[in-house]
Amino acid sequence: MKKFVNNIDNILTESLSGFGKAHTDIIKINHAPDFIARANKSSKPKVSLISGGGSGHEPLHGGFVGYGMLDAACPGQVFSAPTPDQMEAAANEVHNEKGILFIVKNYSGDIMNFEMGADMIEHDHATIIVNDDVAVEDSTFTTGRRGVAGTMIVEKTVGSLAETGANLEECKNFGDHVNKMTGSMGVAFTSCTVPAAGKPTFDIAPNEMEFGVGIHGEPGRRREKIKSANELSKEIIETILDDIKPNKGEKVLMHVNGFGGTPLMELYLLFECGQKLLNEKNINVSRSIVGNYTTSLDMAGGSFTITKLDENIVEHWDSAVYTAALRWKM
Amino acid sequence: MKKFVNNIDNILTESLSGFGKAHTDIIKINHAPDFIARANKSSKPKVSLISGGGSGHEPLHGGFVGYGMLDAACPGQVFSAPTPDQMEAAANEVHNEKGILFIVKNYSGDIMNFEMGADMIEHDHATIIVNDDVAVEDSTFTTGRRGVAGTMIVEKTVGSLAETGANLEECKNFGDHVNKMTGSMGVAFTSCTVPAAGKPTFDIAPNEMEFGVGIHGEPGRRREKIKSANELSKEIIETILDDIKPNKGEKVLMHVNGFGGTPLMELYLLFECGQKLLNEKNINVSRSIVGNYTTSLDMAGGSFTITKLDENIVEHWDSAVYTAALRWKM
Amino acid sequence: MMKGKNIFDSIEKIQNNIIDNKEEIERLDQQIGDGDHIFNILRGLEEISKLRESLIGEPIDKVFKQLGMKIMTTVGGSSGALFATLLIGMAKNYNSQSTDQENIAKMFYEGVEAMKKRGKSGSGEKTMLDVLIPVSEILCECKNEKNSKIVADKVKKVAEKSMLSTKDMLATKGRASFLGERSKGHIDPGARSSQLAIDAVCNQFIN
Amino acid sequence: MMKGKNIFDSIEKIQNNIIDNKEEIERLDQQIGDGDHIFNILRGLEEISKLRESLIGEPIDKVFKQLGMKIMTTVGGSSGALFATLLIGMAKNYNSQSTDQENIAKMFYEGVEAMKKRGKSGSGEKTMLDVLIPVSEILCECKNEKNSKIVADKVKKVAEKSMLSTKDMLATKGRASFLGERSKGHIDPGARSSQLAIDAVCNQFIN
Ligand SMILES: Nc1ncnc2c1ncn2[C@@H]1O[C@H](COP(=O)(O)OP(=O)(O)O)[C@@H](O)[C@H]1O
Ligand SMILES: Nc1ncnc2c1ncn2[C@@H]1O[C@H](COP(=O)(O)OP(=O)(O)O)[C@@H](O)[C@H]1O
Ligand SMILES: [Mg+2]
Ligand SMILES: [Mg+2]
Ligand SMILES: [Mg+2]
Ligand SMILES: [Mg+2]
Repeated sequence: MKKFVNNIDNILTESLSGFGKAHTDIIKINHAPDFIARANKSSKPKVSLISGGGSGHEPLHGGFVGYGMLDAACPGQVFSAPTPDQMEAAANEVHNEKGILFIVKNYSGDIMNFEMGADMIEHDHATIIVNDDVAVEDSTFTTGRRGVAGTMIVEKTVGSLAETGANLEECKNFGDHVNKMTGSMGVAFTSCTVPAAGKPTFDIAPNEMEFGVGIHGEPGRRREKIKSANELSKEIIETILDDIKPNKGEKVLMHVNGFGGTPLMELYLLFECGQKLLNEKNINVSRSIVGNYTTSLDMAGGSFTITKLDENIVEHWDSAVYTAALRWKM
Repeated sequence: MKKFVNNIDNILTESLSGFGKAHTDIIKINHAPDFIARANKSSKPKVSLISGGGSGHEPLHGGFVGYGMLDAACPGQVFSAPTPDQMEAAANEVHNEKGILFIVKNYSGDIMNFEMGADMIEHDHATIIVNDDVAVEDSTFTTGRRGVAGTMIVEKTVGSLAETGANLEECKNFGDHVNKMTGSMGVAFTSCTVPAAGKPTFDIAPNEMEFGVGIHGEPGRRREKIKSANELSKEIIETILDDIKPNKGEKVLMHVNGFGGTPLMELYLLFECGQKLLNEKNINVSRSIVGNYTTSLDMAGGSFTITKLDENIVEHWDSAVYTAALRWKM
Repeated sequence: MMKGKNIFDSIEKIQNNIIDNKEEIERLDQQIGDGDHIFNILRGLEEISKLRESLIGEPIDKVFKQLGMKIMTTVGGSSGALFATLLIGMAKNYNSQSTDQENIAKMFYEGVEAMKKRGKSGSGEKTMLDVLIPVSEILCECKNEKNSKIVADKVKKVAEKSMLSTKDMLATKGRASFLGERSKGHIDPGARSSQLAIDAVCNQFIN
Repeated sequence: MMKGKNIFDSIEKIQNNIIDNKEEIERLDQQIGDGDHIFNILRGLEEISKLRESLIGEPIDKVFKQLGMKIMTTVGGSSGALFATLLIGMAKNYNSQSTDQENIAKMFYEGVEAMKKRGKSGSGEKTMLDVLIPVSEILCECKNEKNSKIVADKVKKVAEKSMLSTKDMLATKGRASFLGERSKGHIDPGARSSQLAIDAVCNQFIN
């Protein structure tokens, strides 16, 4: 394993420090317990959005702290949910009269630790559980679907609504709505390497891909032979559409997300494949975003996320945002 | 080799198409000859900036076309300089009364093809040659230093100056100045894989790194055993400082650039190392940018770029920019 | 009577047993999870070992509570939340009037109940609970058995058997649940680490 | 007299010889360059082969010019610029009044001169010019030799010898120059592909 590292036990702390120093205009870092908060609290009362999860998915979530998105993010160890005291400390730091809204990806560890954190705070609070990964069949007997690249879209749009002064319930409901409008699915060509492990999480043959992979390199729907970009886009997009069922002519946001190890050139090629498919199906890609936003360390591969757009979602997607990883109109 | 690809001969065309469709607000694509131009020409006459080079370094250069940066970019085949007809066609499309300024990385192929392109156009023109890579010793007997990650900084600042209506000579001189204030050097842990080749460009042992690597995976200063992030940062930063010789207390911009295959977490860790070193040396990191901007496909590794800042450079760095890969204040 | 020293001695044994089986646990979570389980467990054990000096003389419930808090604030992931819940749940149910045997049975039972609530899960879902629930049951059954060697032997066997039983289960909770049918054929990493911990404690009484 | 057909037949031979040595050329540019040289060359050859039908009956200077333009607009990289410059330079110096022998010597000489200007380089810099300059010189020397087999044989030998000589040179131009001392010990990829092209053309006369 080759990495920029001094001491494997300190990578998170050093990386967080660097992140803080590189973006003093946007964020500040609290160490022990670790969290990233906006450099400046909003002068107007607002619902405070806190997300978090295991590290290794950067820029998610720390890269999304700032005006128009999150108020704080709690980074856990690589691929391990953060601990409740992080959420408690972050909440106490950023609360701003209108309550705390936690945004949590649907994984047991995240859910449990965020619940324990929520139990520890006194402010009003609510939680949005993001579960956009259509690769995993949902059923009442299971943990349900994972939260993946759609999380960024929930954080952006709810973050925008919160800036308008909307209350906790409105923000929570809007987040649940955006989550419901959103479906994602990905494919991996290689495994990632967790720094502490020092070797790839899984073995995969040179001609195989993991279809429906999770963002921790955990196995997906099935292992299969590599397919052309057109073929795999078709399978992924059709699975997503089966789930979110857009109408003919409906407007959508299409997000092509890279897992970290795949060049931008390929991600745009994937966008081209997806765009063509949706065009054929008479679905209108009216917003788009392509890049490495929800990564799995150095894993090669990527995912599609599609969100059905109504006027509210478009408005809150287009609105100004000023974070380390997403920035526009300011 | 595992990639999102339909037909290896079409990757550039398909990727360019996708890029165009994902950013209709910013750019438009011309095929055969290939170039990327701003979606809307500036209504005020201005010097038109055109850059380009081999593909595989995305988002450089296409991701930097838009308000406040380039007017057009000419993408060649992977790692091969673009052809003169691309530059000719781009120049004829984007010229806007005040002449054409080419921004070219210092590689024989780029220089020659841009020269041939320049010979073909009738508009006034000038060329900035970027050669920020301090890994390569400069001497009058050689081709000189390579142009690497500092190119983005030249494109941003000169792009900003051009928006003010500055003339061709002013823009050219300012670009040369920024280039002179800038030094870069990088290290690679793995080779990249050129899609047409289908296998890594070079072999490298699990405990080795290529010190002073170029952005095409071409060999650097020397092959050596892997060092800690602190140690290698020290060597790189001292080599850069030896070259650009900042004064005590001088303000600099520090850019940590990822080559594509290295997670953001590590790039911020590298920033932390560099920041500490400059701090110790009493050099003031007053601007910073961390991310994958000048990549080498999927190569793991990264580079430092340091630019000495004067008032002009800061002003043109901070000013509004609206491109696919760099966007702020609009 | 149970003392702080017993608890920290047990922690040391647990730590050794986990380290001895590090590769296996690592591999299990790589196969059906995300590969971090062993690091979570080791981090937690290392952190709580450090409390030996400061807690060794404290009352049992306080010891368990502090161990739980430490796990809660340093481990993260599913296992951090769950083991913290177990230990804090145990702390709450210590009764200085009861025998060790009674205390252990009651504390463990209530701790596991708290875990079930926290994890919204129960038996047969291919998790650590598939080890911890049967262990809690056998401890209750043996509440009046004076011979700790006999109890330890029974517990050890139950833990091992139930750990192995997770191999052919279909995961419905935790990260392995995303795998569906593909989760079958692999032992659950949390079940394995829990069983190794129980095993280490039991061996103290058996040998 | 030289005909369009001769040129396109030569191109076919060149293409075959390059394809036969594909792996070697690829490896050379991976060792001291960026690995694209073989793809640049093959793309250019494929593109110009396609012009056979449309150009085969055209005047020689027009053929060379069109070949040069095609290379210029499809190849890219250093080799695209340089080979385009060679061919366009050759086209400009064709004289329908001269003998083939004279024409080839003059055209090649002027083409190589144009390349030197374009590349700001000359002999001994570890580039394709280390093959092309000596070849241009021997062609000039042999301007009056009527036996094309003898000429071809001489040219072939000069090309091979000078190609090999690039192995121990220190690169001062092109991408290999960034390597400094490390460029030594590898043949220059452009020198090798140029030599293979010349070899293929010469063999037409020898066999
Ligand atoms: N909801 C749950 N209920 C009970 N146990 C669970 C639950 N979710 C996960 N587990 C247990 O946690 C173990 C994984 O722990 P760990 O790898 O540390 O955390 P994570 O799953 O968050 O990566 C699983 O093997 C399983 O035994
Ligand atoms: N300035 C130059 N003068 C002469 N030949 C050059 C020059 N620069 C490069 N070359 C030749 O070009 C070859 C490389 O071509 P190619 O790989 O296609 O382009 P690039 O170097 O741009 O990747 C080198 O092996 C060398 O022979
Ligand atoms: Mg985990
Ligand atoms: Mg090249
Ligand atoms: Mg795990
Ligand atoms: Mg090359």
